[in-house]
Amino acid sequence: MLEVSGITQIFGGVTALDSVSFAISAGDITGVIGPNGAGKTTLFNIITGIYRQTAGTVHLEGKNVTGLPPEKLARLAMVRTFQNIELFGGMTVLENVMVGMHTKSSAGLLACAFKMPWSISEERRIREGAMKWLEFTGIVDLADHVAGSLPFGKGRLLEIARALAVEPRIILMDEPAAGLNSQETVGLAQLIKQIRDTGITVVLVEHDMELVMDICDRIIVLNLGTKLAEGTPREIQESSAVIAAYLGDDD
Amino acid sequence: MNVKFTHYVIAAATLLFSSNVFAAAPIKIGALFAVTGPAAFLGEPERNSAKMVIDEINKAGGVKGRKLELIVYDTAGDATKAVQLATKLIKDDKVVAIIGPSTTGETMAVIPVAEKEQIPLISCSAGSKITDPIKKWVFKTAQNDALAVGRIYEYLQKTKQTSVSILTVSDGFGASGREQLKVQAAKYGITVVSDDTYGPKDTDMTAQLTKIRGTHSQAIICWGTNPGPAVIAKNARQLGIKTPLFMSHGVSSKKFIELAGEAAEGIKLPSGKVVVADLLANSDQQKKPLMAFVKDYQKHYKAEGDHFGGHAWDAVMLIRHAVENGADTATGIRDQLEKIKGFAGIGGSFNYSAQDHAGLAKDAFVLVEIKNKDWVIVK
Amino acid sequence: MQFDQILQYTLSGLSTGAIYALIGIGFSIIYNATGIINFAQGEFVMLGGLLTLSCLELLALPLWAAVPCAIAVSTVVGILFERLAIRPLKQPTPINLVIITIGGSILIRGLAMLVWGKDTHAIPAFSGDVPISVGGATILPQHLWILAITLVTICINKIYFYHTISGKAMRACSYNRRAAGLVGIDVRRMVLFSFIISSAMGAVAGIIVAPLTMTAYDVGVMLGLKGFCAAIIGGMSSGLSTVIGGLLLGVLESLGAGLISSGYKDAIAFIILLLILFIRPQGLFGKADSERV
Amino acid sequence: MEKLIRSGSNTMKRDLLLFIGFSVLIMVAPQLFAGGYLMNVLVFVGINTMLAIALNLLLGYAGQISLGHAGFFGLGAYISGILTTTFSLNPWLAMPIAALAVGCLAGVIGFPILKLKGHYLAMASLGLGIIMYIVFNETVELTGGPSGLSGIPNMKLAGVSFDSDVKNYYLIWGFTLAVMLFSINLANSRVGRALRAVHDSEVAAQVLGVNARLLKVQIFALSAIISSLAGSLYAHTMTFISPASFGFNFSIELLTMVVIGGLGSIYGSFLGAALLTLLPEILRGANDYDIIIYGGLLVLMVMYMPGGLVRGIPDLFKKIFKPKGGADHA
Repeated sequence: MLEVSGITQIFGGVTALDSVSFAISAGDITGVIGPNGAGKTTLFNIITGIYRQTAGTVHLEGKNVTGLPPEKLARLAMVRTFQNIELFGGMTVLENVMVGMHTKSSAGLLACAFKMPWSISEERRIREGAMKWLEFTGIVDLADHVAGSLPFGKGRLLEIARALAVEPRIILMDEPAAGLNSQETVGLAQLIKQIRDTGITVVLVEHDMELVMDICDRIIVLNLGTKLAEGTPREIQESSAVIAAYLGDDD
Repeated sequence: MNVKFTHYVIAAATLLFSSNVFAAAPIKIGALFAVTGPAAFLGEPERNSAKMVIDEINKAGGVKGRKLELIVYDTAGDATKAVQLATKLIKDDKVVAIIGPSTTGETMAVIPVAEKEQIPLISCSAGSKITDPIKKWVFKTAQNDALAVGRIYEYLQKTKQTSVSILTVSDGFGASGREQLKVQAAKYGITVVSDDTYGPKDTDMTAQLTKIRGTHSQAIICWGTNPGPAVIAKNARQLGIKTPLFMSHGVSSKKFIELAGEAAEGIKLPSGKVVVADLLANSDQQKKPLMAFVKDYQKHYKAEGDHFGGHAWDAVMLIRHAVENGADTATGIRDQLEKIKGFAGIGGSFNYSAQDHAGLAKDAFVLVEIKNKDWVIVK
Repeated sequence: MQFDQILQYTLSGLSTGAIYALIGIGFSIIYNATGIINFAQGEFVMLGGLLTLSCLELLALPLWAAVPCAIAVSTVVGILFERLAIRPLKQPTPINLVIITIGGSILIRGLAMLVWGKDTHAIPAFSGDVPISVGGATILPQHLWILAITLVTICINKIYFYHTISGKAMRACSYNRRAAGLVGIDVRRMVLFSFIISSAMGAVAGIIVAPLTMTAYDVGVMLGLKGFCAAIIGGMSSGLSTVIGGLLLGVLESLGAGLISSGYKDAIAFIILLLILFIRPQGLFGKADSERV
Repeated sequence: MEKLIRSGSNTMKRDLLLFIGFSVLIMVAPQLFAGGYLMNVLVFVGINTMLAIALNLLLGYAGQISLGHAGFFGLGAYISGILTTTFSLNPWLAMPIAALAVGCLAGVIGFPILKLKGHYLAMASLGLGIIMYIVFNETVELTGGPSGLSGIPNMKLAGVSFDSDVKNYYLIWGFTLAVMLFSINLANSRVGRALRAVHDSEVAAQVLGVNARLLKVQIFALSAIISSLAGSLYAHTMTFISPASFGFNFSIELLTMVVIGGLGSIYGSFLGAALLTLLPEILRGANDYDIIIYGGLLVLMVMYMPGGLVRGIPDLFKKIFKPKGGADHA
């Protein structure tokens, strides 16, 4: 599904990632873990086309997508969420998800402005589709609220609904449980599994070990910009290298 | 803050109301002057002079028993505003004639309105194209740029100087002067060896002057209004330029001498006669009105009257003339204006006709030189 | 093309540029401390010049007393502006701040018009106006004053920002306002300080330039605009790069006017600036850091 | 869920009703103040509304600032003016040519310029505006330079020449209403949402598949085209244009209209344009004090109505329109 090889990123002389390679198979939930500063978010930013890496390639479903901008990747059915949820704060919850339908609709600037018949019917389709995803994540009752005023936990759900509206085949989540209380985290675990069950590959960066061990099929461990280990949750839990890396770190 | 604001609004409303109080069927004259904005140096003396002369006329019992009422609007030098306000004068205030606007650009914008609504417009700006070609309803009191340029070129021809560098400001005044300087040069056997401009708000013109210094021309002519020419005079002095420097009538006021200080010495420029009123021969028929204008202006505004104010003074006096001859409608005033002959005003001696709505001849200008912080006439 | 001409263009450009730099630094200081682009910055330049004039003529003060007086009054205006317009703002979005500084600048200009009238005024040079010859080019003593005072002002700035507690606190605000607040820096005080410093600097610029350019109630607009450009070329720094930005702008204008076309000189300067921005969207001296999420 | 989908189409209907109501008001307005000078001012309210909407699409929706929009306005006016005078083209032909040329120019410049962010964008757009202003000033043979271009013909339609305030009122408001409807539709559509998304979080919008860069350039070009149309209409209404009307100050005035009216609101742009166009008329009697009142009012507006007029209308009616109603009788 997703294959990265030899990813290296150097920021002004500091090597943030050093030749990281791995492959993620379709239908899995894969966790990327590691102590702070291990380069997890940087890795995500490179895969999703936000940073341009110093070296290395990314293949998506066998296609070389190295260096493609995020909007192209979205059309290739890859989407992500952010550590500090990036909502469109001035828009309603429903409108946020409707933006997610962008790649699934086509009316251009002029068609929209002149209200061509096809753009009107498309608008209706977008609205219905967006409602479906709000239902999926259980926040349909908030549809008319302004996104900027949502509590953090609901915002997280909205961000996921919005990402799902892109109809991705792979979704990357950057610390989805950060800032959630334990009850919300349980709900999130449930939701992630549901997403996987609809056939979407999930990759997540996460600090909450309980969550990772609970839902992940495979785990990749990064430390100081290199890949330390890779395997099933059980294998990782037993890996002495991983334990050393975590214990050697204050975090 | 809020209290202050309401205060102003009330003041504004009162002013608007009060202009309609005198109901003794006065003759309404509109005026558009650039009292604020970049052309305020024109608009302010114009407004002051017009108000002053109207007051005097009314104090003396008006014209043929009727008072004159002046309605002045500030255009801020903006052509759009000038057009709007001209419409306001005609439609809302129902004036029979309009004085102004102050700049050529504004005048050109207002002309279509005056022509269409058939209201005489007496412009106070200098552009030749205002009355050339002739427009039925449009007159002007300011001397044409062409006449000022002619004065300088005549002098250069007489003193056998044949190459000039020109440095003009990039606004309407400068552009009009620049055009005339280039057009007329050949007629006087003069070549323009360099042609530069500066921005109205520029603060340093040494670059242009350095370039001009390199051309070794025999004279430098600068066309602009304060403060630019004062900066140029200072810059030229700094660069040690010895080439004779000529300015336009745009700076023929004491203000220029004050701004340029030492650097003003020796600069020559064409000027309306107002600055040298006391030096004129007693036989000059302009001397009497000029002296009166200067004295009055000094009395009312504690400042030196200049020929910009004179344009407005002339315009009011011309309208008075027309009214005295029996006109009190727009058409009447227009027809009477066209008949005015030999009217000695501030700008010169006016002779309007169906073919000439500018009315002035070359003698409207004298060439003056700045010596010991004062003007002397160059013979 | 002769050497002395080029030298003259460059010298003229440098002295004009020094003024742009001083004004530009004023912009940067406020921007860094508050995130505000203060469009009223140019008005302090105007105030500096006109207040000096009043001190000289109305109060008949000698120059050495008139200058600090003018700076002090301008600074008071700066404080009032911050207190009355900036601080009480309920929704200080960047765009609202832009509009309020524009409003403030119109207001200050209008008041100045009432006080000093619409005329342009001349101010005597600090130490005469006998030209000084430098390798075939000439400058005025006032130009030396401008360069020297600019230099001194920048040094004082440097000392303030790097060697005093409040200066360091202000720098902390410019890096991260929230974090600065968390470690106990009174951010609002720093905002006020930034207005004090930049209004004083604006006034200084206005005072030293007035003998050359004259002054009037509306000189602030154009000078403010140019100072703004200088600050942006310099990447909104309150140090050397803005100075270089200002000097660069001044020299480009001067060379453009002398060598290419005087009418298009501002256009030439702006086209070069645009090209610089197109090639380096982060500013001439900004660090090319990767886009952040 | 059904209810919500329907509520979507209800909002659409409400928008449409509001627009129809507004249009009717605009169309009957001349009957109320027939003939007088106010008609003339209202013509300019129309032109300024168009310009404010153009800038609002860019600033209020896409979040991209421009301090050079007066340049596009001027370019439209000059291209129209030159084509109809020097080349005696029909104004109806000159107008789309101007719009197309300005649109292309904006499209080309848009790519590098919209790569810039924040104050760099402000600076670059300001520079662009100033360059255009200088070009109007300096290409004397073409534009007439600082003394302006005169003799521009009025628009004609089916034998009717638009040469009076009332006729121009209908011409200009016809266009302005069309631009308003166009913009309202756009704002509530897929593209409008994408624009607002770019405004709130560019990176999140990109991740969802929005080509932010292209979209910004598109809206920049559209904004320039609308400004150009307003410029052409201005030229044919005034029949005279000069560079002074298209300088930096006017760019700032437009910005003020948009912010005072309310960012991201089409009717807000109308309110802002109306207020700033009418304000000088209200302050006319205050002579030299008007600049102070104007500046003070801007400061007070931002302080006490930070969301713009459109979000503080009830207050506004009490504060602004009452005194004006009084002054009208003078």
